[in-house]
Amino acid sequence: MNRLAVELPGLSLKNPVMPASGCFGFGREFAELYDLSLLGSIMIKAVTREPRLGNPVPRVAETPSGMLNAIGLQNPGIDKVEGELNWLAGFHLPIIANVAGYSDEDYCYVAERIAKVPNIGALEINISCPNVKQGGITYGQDPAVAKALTQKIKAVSSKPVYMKLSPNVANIKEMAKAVEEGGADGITMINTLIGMRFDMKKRKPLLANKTGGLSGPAIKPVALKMIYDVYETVKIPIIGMGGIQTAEDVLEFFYAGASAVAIGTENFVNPWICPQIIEELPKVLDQYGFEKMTDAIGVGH
Amino acid sequence: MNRLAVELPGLSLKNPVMPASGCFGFGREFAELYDLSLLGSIMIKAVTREPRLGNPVPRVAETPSGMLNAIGLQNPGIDKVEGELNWLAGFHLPIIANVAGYSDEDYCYVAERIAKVPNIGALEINISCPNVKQGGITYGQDPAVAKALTQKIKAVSSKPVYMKLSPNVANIKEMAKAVEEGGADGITMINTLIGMRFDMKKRKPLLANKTGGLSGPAIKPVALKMIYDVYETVKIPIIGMGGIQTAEDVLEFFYAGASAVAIGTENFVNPWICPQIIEELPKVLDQYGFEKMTDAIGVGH
Amino acid sequence: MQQCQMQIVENMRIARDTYRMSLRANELDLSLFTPGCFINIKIDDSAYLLRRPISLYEIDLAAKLVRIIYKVLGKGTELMSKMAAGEELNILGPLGSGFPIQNDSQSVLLAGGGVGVPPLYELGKRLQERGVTITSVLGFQDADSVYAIKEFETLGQVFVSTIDGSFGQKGTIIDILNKQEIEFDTLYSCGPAGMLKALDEKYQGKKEGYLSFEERMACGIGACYGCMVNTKAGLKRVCKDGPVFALGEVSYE
Amino acid sequence: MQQCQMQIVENMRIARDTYRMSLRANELDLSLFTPGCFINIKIDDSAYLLRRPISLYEIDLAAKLVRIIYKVLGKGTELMSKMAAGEELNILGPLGSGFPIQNDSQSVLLAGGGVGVPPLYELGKRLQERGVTITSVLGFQDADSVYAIKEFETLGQVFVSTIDGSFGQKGTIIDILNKQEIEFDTLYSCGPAGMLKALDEKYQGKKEGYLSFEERMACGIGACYGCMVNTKAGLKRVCKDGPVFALGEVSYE
Ligand SMILES: Cc1cc2nc3c(=O)[nH]c(=O)nc-3n(C[C@H](O)[C@H](O)[C@H](O)COP(=O)(O)OP(=O)(O)OC[C@H]3O[C@@H](n4cnc5c(N)ncnc54)[C@H](O)[C@@H]3O)c2cc1C
Ligand SMILES: Cc1cc2nc3c(=O)[nH]c(=O)nc-3n(C[C@H](O)[C@H](O)[C@H](O)COP(=O)(O)OP(=O)(O)OC[C@H]3O[C@@H](n4cnc5c(N)ncnc54)[C@H](O)[C@@H]3O)c2cc1C
Ligand SMILES: Cc1cc2nc3c(=O)[nH]c(=O)nc-3n(C[C@H](O)[C@H](O)[C@H](O)COP(=O)(O)O)c2cc1C
Ligand SMILES: Cc1cc2nc3c(=O)[nH]c(=O)nc-3n(C[C@H](O)[C@H](O)[C@H](O)COP(=O)(O)O)c2cc1C
Ligand code: FES
Ligand code: FES
Repeated sequence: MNRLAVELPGLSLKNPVMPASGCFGFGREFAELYDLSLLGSIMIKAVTREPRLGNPVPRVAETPSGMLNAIGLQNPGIDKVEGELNWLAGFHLPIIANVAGYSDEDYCYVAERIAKVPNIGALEINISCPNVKQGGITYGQDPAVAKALTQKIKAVSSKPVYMKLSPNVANIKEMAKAVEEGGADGITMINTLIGMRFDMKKRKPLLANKTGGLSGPAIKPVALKMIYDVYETVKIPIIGMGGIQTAEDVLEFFYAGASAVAIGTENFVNPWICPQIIEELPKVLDQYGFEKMTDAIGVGH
Repeated sequence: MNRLAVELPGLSLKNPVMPASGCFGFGREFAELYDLSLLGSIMIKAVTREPRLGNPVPRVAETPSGMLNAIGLQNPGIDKVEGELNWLAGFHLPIIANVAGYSDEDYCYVAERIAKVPNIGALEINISCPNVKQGGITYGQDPAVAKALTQKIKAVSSKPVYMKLSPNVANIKEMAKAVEEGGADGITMINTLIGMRFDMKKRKPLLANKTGGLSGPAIKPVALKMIYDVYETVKIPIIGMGGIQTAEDVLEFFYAGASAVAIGTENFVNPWICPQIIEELPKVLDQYGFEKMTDAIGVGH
Repeated sequence: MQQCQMQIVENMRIARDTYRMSLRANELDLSLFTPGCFINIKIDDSAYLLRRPISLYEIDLAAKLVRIIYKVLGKGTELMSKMAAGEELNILGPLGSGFPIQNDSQSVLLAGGGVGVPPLYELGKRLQERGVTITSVLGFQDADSVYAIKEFETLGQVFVSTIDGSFGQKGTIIDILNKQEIEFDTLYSCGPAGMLKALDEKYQGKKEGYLSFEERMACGIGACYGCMVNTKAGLKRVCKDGPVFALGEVSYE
Repeated sequence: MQQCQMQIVENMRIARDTYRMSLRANELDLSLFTPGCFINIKIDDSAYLLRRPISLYEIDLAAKLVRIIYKVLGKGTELMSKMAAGEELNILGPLGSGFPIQNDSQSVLLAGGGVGVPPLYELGKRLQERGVTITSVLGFQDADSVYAIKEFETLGQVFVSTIDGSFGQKGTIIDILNKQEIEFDTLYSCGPAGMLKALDEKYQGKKEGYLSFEERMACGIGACYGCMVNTKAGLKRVCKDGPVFALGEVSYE
């Protein structure tokens, strides 16, 4: 028996650990450091219909136990990304494609096309990017809009659809309920909180985009709370993320209700973090008395 | 000229630094450590009509660069608090009374009574406490409800009224606009984000209340961003808070749009933090080229 | 209460996951430190925001040292355990009320469990100076966790229990106290909540006695209302009104 | 690229707010480190989440040491400046592409400004071994900020400028280059963005040359797309595709 295995819609994962979208590019830099087939899956960088240049620099800033980013969905567009996916096929992993857009049509166009790529296991629909002017987060703050988008994407996608929720809402349960009703196969959460820093000398916002998305350990308690709430509200599985740094953190996310986890910012601090956590997970299961990973899902309730 | 002085509705402050509500009790513990008259003001612990026992323990937990609390508004009730205010009168400070409640009537009863206490300079209406079942945060998430409450309190209060906003909303500007329209004289922000931790061995939430309010440096970028937004939306002044640890942080909050600041969690780490920051502020003004504190308000825009 | 940097003079493993640390206290007025009070330690990594409350195991007025014994439970104590002599820790103290010493007490029982053992030692030393007869009953998890027995033996008779029976008598210290007839007029105890409750129920109304409680703390100085304990006189703060409460004072419902 | 703990062998103040640190690199294959590449340093306090990119000032293959020179700008470098010999830092490296060394170049100009001066020194040493004629033009804020002049003098002629004129010539290095006729076929430069732009505009199309850019980074390994620079061939990552770009490559609009 593989103690770490997890079965999710579209995703037969040998372990529940994957890099989070936007924090791993398309894997090329990390493939120089370790064998990507060690991973459960990979959430690739957000893909849009057309290539996107993203925001001006500075795009990143540090905050206490966290960071801000305003990358702005820079990506080479769906055409080029299909090439990257081809390369990733060599690692025999179900890949999760992070889909972004500025209109229903954009989202559906990319979703339909990318779902057809064989090594794509599931789609993650980014309705929560705080760093683009239109689209992105507006979809992530209105339950009715999110539900309608989910339905449209489900209609065109040949692969399971996970909706990525934004924490910048008053009521995360409503959002989760809405995407479940829209037919989502799963939920990924949380995207970044919105935050800001100032350049003290220049007397202006540190990021060129002014505001950015807050990630890293600072947001971990917020992620845990929202996953806890969503787990009690919907029946579809949750892939949890937000500040994970250790194998014990992974287990804490399972307690809250996650069925798998993604690791974002910590890849920047320690590029080997994903395989290291995968290696440590069995020890942590032993330590806290779990036979297998799935036994820990939601035990904190 | 006093470089640190700030004039706000009801509050002639010799400096813009005060302890945040709930992080300083009624000042008795700190009066043993330093002369409270050094402070700009004091935001006293939340006061309700009747005495409140608060939540069961554990009530506090640590998170990366932050903490969770679920005190649950424990306080001795308005009768006893009037006695504490009498004692505080000896320090010749305008005190800010933090008023909490579970209904419009509760809020108005406490607000009307406490506004009459001579050394109260202004009221801070806590519509954002995440740790009580009813009242508290529900008032803080619905603009119409918040506006109506502001109007009612303004009608009975003989002192200026500051509304304390919750960060657990999708749109902080709407909330700020609503309380301004309701007649608020100022805004204090932010209260805590909602968060959670788990006890790994006991397999349950670490706090007896399950969830708690996240404070400390971890939330600083969120506070700065929300203050930045509110500063652009309303004309009434903002008292800013959320993770302040240094005199430079104070200036950063001014850049974002605060006209004064409150220090919460850091009092627990370093009980002398408020007078220390007050002492360092002139040096920080020199370092960044400001003649006086008020010159820095909103310069980051 | 003072805040100061203290230099680590020794940081030694003395049992499984258990360390004794000596801290140089040149800047502190140690006469203010009494047995049962505690210090609040800033972990030397600012992501670990809150201080860690640790009781004083020994106060060495002559050498201007304080000693603590701590168990590695989480990340904060783990980081402490990796510090070397010469490094510094920021501490706040003394905090809390300490054990009241009764003038008329002739014989005392010191009852300690796990990380509750350390504060009883300094207390015992002071009682010994007064000529009081001391019996210690100390409970641990297992043989590997046992520490400070030799030190307590300098104070008087010592009974030890371990949960798994691998050292001393098998069971808890309550089991020892139920079996063994021990003469004492005043009880002092510190240990897990369940143990304190059992002692309180066993001795309240019958003996004089003081129990030292633990609760998760944020400030340690009485400002946050995080560390409440329910007493018959209402809610009290463990850090400021305690950590020591008399037998019969705490209410356990 | 490797990640490892490096021991601090020396951490010395050499100018105002400026420190030279030597790090023991026993576990590293230093042959992979070339002038112009950088290491990413983990500050020993986990609240400071991101690593700090710092160029290599000197690579001492024989002694298995690398040296860096860094300026205290914010809290991270301030914490670094307080570390003592014997303490360890976690580093990731080598990162970035480094300066390409041209086989046919006979004379080079090293143009450094402020914290851009350090990476030019190791480059200069390697060029000197090849018998290349080296002229260095180094710019600083003021006399108190000047460092490493003696070291650069071992490479060849050195011109120094300070903004306030308190040392060397008054002005920027661009002022020096406008006045002074310096013979060179290849330019290597590192310094503030404005200086690099001025050099690029002055020499592109006329000389061979390489400029090392700085940008705020999160990962330093090409994964986050935080550190983009606009080039005539599209957006590139300073950390992975750079930090060194050829004259004329970067687009400044
Ligand atoms: C008055 C008092 C005296 C104490 N004396 C001693 C002593 O002499 N020796 C000793 O080994 N331990 C003692 N403890 C317990 C000690 O404070 C905790 O074991 C320690 O804080 C755990 O920190 P950590 O970083 O390893 O754990 P973490 O779980 O990482 O700590 C996270 C947070 O929870 C708090 N916390 C965790 N466990 C406890 C606990 N059991 N009690 C209170 N706070 C906790 C920490 O202070 C910190 O704020 C005492 C506790 C109190 C309240
Ligand atoms: C490729 C490269 C090589 C460098 N080489 C050197 C060198 O040899 N000597 C030297 O003194 N400095 C060098 N720097 C600049 C150095 O990285 C920053 O001064 C340092 O990171 C500031 O950290 P701090 O904690 O003091 O500042 P803080 O402002 O507290 O840092 C906060 C965050 O911002 C980043 N940051 C702040 N300023 C800069 C900056 N100017 N450039 C990039 N990131 C920044 C930090 O890395 C950190 O993530 C280099 C930068 C780059 C990109
Ligand atoms: C630099 C950066 C880029 C990101 N880009 C994306 C993205 O393209 N699509 C997306 O859905 N989330 C993106 N995210 C959010 C992460 O996937 C993740 O949800 C978030 O960072 C929280 O996890 P963490 O705290 O482990 O980083 C990005 C985060 C960072 C830090
Ligand atoms: C232990 C604790 C108790 C608090 N109690 C109150 C309260 O009674 N009323 C209130 O309006 N805010 C309360 N707060 C919120 C603080 O006033 C402040 O808004 C928040 O903690 C952010 O500031 P900080 O990060 O500096 O702590 C409390 C915060 C803490 C940590
Ligand atoms: S820990 Fe804050 S009141 Fe006791
Ligand atoms: S710093 Fe992440 S891509 Fe360059």
